[in-house]
Amino acid sequence: MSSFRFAVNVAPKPGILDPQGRAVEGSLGHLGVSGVSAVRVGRRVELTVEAAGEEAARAVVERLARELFSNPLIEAFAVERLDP
Amino acid sequence: MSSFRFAVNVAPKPGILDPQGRAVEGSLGHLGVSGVSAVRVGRRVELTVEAAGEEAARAVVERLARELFSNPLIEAFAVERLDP
Amino acid sequence: MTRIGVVVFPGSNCDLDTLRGLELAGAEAVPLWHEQGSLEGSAAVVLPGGFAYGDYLRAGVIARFSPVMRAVSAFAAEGGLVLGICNGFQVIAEAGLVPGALLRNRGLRFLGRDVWISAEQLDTPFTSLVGDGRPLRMPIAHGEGCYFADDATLDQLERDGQVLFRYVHADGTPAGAEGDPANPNGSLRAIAGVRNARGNVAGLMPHPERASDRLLGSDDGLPILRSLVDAAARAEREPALAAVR
Amino acid sequence: MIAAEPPVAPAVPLHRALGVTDEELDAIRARLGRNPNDLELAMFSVMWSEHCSYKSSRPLLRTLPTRGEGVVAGPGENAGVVSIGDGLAVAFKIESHNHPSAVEPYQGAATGVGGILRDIFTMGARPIAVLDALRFGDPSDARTRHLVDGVIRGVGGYGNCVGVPTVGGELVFDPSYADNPLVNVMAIGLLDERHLTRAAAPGPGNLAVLFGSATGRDGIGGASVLASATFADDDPSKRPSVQVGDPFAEKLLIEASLELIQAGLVEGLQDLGAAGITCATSETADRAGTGIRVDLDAVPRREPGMAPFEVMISESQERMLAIVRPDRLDAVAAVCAKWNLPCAVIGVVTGDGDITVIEGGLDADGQPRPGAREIARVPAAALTSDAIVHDRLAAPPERRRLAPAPGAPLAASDQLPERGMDPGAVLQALLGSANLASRRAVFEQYDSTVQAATAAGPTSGGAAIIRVIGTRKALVAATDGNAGMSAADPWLGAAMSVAEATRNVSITGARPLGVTNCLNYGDPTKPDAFWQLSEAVRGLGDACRALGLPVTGGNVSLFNESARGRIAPTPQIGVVGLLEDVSKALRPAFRASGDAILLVGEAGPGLEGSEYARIAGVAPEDGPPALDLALERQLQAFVREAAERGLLESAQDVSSGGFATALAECSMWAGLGAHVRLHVSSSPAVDLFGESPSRLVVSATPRHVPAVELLARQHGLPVEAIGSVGGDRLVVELAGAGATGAAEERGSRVADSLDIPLADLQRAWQHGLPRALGWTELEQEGAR
Ligand SMILES: Nc1ncnc2c1ncn2[C@@H]1O[C@H](COP(=O)(O)OP(=O)(O)O)[C@@H](O)[C@H]1O
Ligand SMILES: [Mg+2]
Repeated sequence: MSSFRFAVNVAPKPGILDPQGRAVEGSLGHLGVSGVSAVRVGRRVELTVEAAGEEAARAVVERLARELFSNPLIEAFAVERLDP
Repeated sequence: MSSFRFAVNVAPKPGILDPQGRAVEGSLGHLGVSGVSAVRVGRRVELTVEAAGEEAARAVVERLARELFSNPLIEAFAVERLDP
Repeated sequence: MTRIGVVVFPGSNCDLDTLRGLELAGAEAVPLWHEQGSLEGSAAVVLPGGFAYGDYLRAGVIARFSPVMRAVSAFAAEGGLVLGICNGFQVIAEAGLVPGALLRNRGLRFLGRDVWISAEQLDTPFTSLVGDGRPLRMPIAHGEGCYFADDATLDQLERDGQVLFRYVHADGTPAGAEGDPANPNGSLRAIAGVRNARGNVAGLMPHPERASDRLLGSDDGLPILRSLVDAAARAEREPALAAVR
Repeated sequence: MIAAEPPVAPAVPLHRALGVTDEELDAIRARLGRNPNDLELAMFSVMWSEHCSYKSSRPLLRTLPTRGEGVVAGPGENAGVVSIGDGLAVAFKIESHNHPSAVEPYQGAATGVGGILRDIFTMGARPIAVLDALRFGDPSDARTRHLVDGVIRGVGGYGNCVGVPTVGGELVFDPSYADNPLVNVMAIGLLDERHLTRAAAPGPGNLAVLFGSATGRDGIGGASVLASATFADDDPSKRPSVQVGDPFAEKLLIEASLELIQAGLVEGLQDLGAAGITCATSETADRAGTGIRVDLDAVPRREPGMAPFEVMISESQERMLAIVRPDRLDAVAAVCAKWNLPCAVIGVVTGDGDITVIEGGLDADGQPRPGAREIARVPAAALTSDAIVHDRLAAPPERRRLAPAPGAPLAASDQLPERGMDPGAVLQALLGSANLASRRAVFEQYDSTVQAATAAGPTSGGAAIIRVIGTRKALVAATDGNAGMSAADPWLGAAMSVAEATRNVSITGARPLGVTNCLNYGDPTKPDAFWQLSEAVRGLGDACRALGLPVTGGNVSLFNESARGRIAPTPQIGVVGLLEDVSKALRPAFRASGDAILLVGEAGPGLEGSEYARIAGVAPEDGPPALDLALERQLQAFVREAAERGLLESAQDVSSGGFATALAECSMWAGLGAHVRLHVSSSPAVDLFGESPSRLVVSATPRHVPAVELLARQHGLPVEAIGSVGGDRLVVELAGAGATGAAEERGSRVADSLDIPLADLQRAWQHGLPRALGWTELEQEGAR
């Protein structure tokens, strides 16, 4: 068995309202920042998986991403392999 | 001016309470998943910046990451350049 | 009458309650809109509860950049009295006006219930009229109220009398750490409120303004607001003494 | 017919795909005098959904009493409004968000709260309270737990953020709701009568101004698909895009709307809910007898490439439509800018009675620009007041008793008290059961005290009491829905729900002002489901007439069915009352040791539909208890008068779980035991746990007992002083002929009694809900 570290990035699906992203954009004026757009705020979960190989580990992460970390009706996720 | 897209990953600093990460670990049993550890739940902000060049754009992102997206007392961040 | 300003951010939702509570405590309470740079001659400023900017991203963080916060920070730097309640506490913590940070409740759920707190220091502008340190009952209503600071900071806060309020049991015995329902959000060392080193800026998670009327179950919060009004009145009369202890 | 169709079905005609029947298409053609184009058809399909047009229920709802003292706005407005004196009025309404919550519990519940709040502040009222009535399947089921968790977080996530206290509600579990949970939300607002605002678009030449969030593809087709299809079909491609709520935007919308109204800047105001711009424009125009020319290009969008029909029927949340005089447009825009809300002129009021949709823009005079195209023209009335009405067939089920008894028996029926089981153990089991246990684990996730006016919230049980700031008055609110009795007899269930909700208000001492209701029923095209609905409306009307109360508004949610069956018919009743002096409010908790306990009213036979029946099962020949509406009226008049005269220390009604549960609640909330002697008329089960209505458990200081008894008799009510408050046990001695059998069967030679330490009951009651839901972290907390 070896250890693999992954990140799951979860973001609101395109077309789905992202109130947080909108609030951030609305506040940038107060920070004196301009030229920033298309802000989307999501979640990022990092985790370590013990498995026989990377494929097996990735399968576990994909399942968790789908069932636990994201809401498939309104969010999309991407799995990223991290250096240990 | 060109457009650059970035992501800012924000995670609780090591040693900081991460009740969400702990809750995830706690719920793995119900899902019949084992071998998962060191779960950290953080935030991910994606944004597009208009700037003269990548360096200038990155400077804006770094500032936002430091002042807005993360709280240095409890969180660490990393900036990631995304394909447009 | 002593004028006390209550900051109104988009998303503040305890501003009217706080204005009313301060009036009951004897102040002339005025709203301060977040876009304004002036505190309109307020002798003290209160940041009320709510969800400023929806509390999106992190509670209090976006509000911190509102124009009025520049004025509040400058006022605090001159020794002006500032009190943050609930979301207001989160805002001043994000702004670095008081030490520490407020994390999500350990139970990961929003909690609205009555709690007991006791004032640790009885000679501050925020507690001078709360009496003998007996436990005070008032509501909390928050999702991110778990007080956090590193151990060194916590030790220093305790040493210097900066821990203002602590969660306790109804009989006054201190609440435990995580897992004790008397410490509803799992705050480190059961801290419910702190002040800055100079002693003129304080924040607490419970809502004294919601405990200002017997008919609502408790008026234990009123003395906290009265202490502030009293200290503000004194600061007005003797500006040189502004807010120091 | 279906068998005759070719194996590969031809493309379904557009109208049917949109949920419009052939008959309805003909009716559309008749109203237009031509075929509708696709956009027009889409507009009809959403407006002629049950949800918007009440096409099945309208003939029934017309029979309800709507007039009453102080009513300033009744059904047909966004919310009912009743005057409370001092120039103030209260607005209130209950609405369902069942189907969206089944799809996505968090957002479904959150947008449900958002929607009902908009109904309130659209009238010019500041929202001051929310109550949520929730129904789910078996709490041990994983899917149910997911729904419960999401719905409760959604209600709290929205209500807490907008700063409106959630002060009460209901939470009921029954297997019939497994696939089809019910999320009914009631909201209450307070207004200065001068600010009462109508959702109308008067004055041709006035501008239609849309403010709030930009329009996206949220809930496209939601009104028709979500509100008129069953959930048997789990095809993800048919799932409409989920509406996401933004409570922060709603908070800004509340403040901006109230500021606009208080400054007198709007001629009419309407929120956007189901059917979006189509609904808001056609309803406001129809109410004023005008039309609106919509400038489609002017609608602010969140996404590029939206089709006209998407813009016209999008259900994007947190939007409002204001009707504004042209000379006030700048002032309106300034208020919106202050609250950081985008606003845009999206049309102009016309005198032609039509909703027209223009692509290509309007000029400064509201006329189509050169080259602009009219892409839809529909009479506003055809979409709303002149929508189709269906005469549905109602037929009772063949054998009434076949109505499913809710819940499976959990204990063998030989454990009934009359068969020898200790009644204390039955009470403990009831108090620890999912439906009767303390709701603390739920309501603590809500902010019930924001606005600093909650004189009594969920912690103290019973109706919520909210101070009217600046006066001695308080508003009292309760919501109840009795599905158990409805399953046995839908007339009775509805009438009992009205009786219970009004009684819960009256026992605080408050005078009920009016009734709002949400009728959650099955597919109205099925005669037995439509019969349940029509019986319920009859029961609702009968009860309101008997109690002298107007129905001021409500909502109908039909098609609550899934492949596994239909929900138990659920009439959710909301009542608001007025208490002239908040310091006289009565609460259910006992007050002091030594006080006398009195039982007002008498137990009648019938255990069907009770919580006791749910855990113990009942004999098949048993029926539900009877309701005497005249007696109920007397009972409520009695308790209000007793409260006004200061004769009582506490008052609680007998409802779910029966007399023993009511008594136990009075004790548990107070932390004070009780010792009473109960005369058993038929059987211990009926007297202890039966749910026959119109009974109260009250307490009074001993010197007031004669006056209380006299007053009750003057109202024609049976009354008996049965014991006193005190000690740390709950003791009910069973006396009379009906009591003996139980003791004998148990082999006991002493008088039979229910006798149990209060602490045991409290433990069962505190742990019950978190345990049932598997909320282990909260279960520990219950130990407090
Ligand atoms: N879903 C809920 N949300 C908020 N409060 C609730 C909810 N369910 C129950 N409550 C509150 O818990 C208390 C007890 O509920 P219940 O036993 O149904 O009251 P009652 O029988 O007096 O109507 C009441 O104050 C009620 O408003
Ligand atoms: Mg009830």
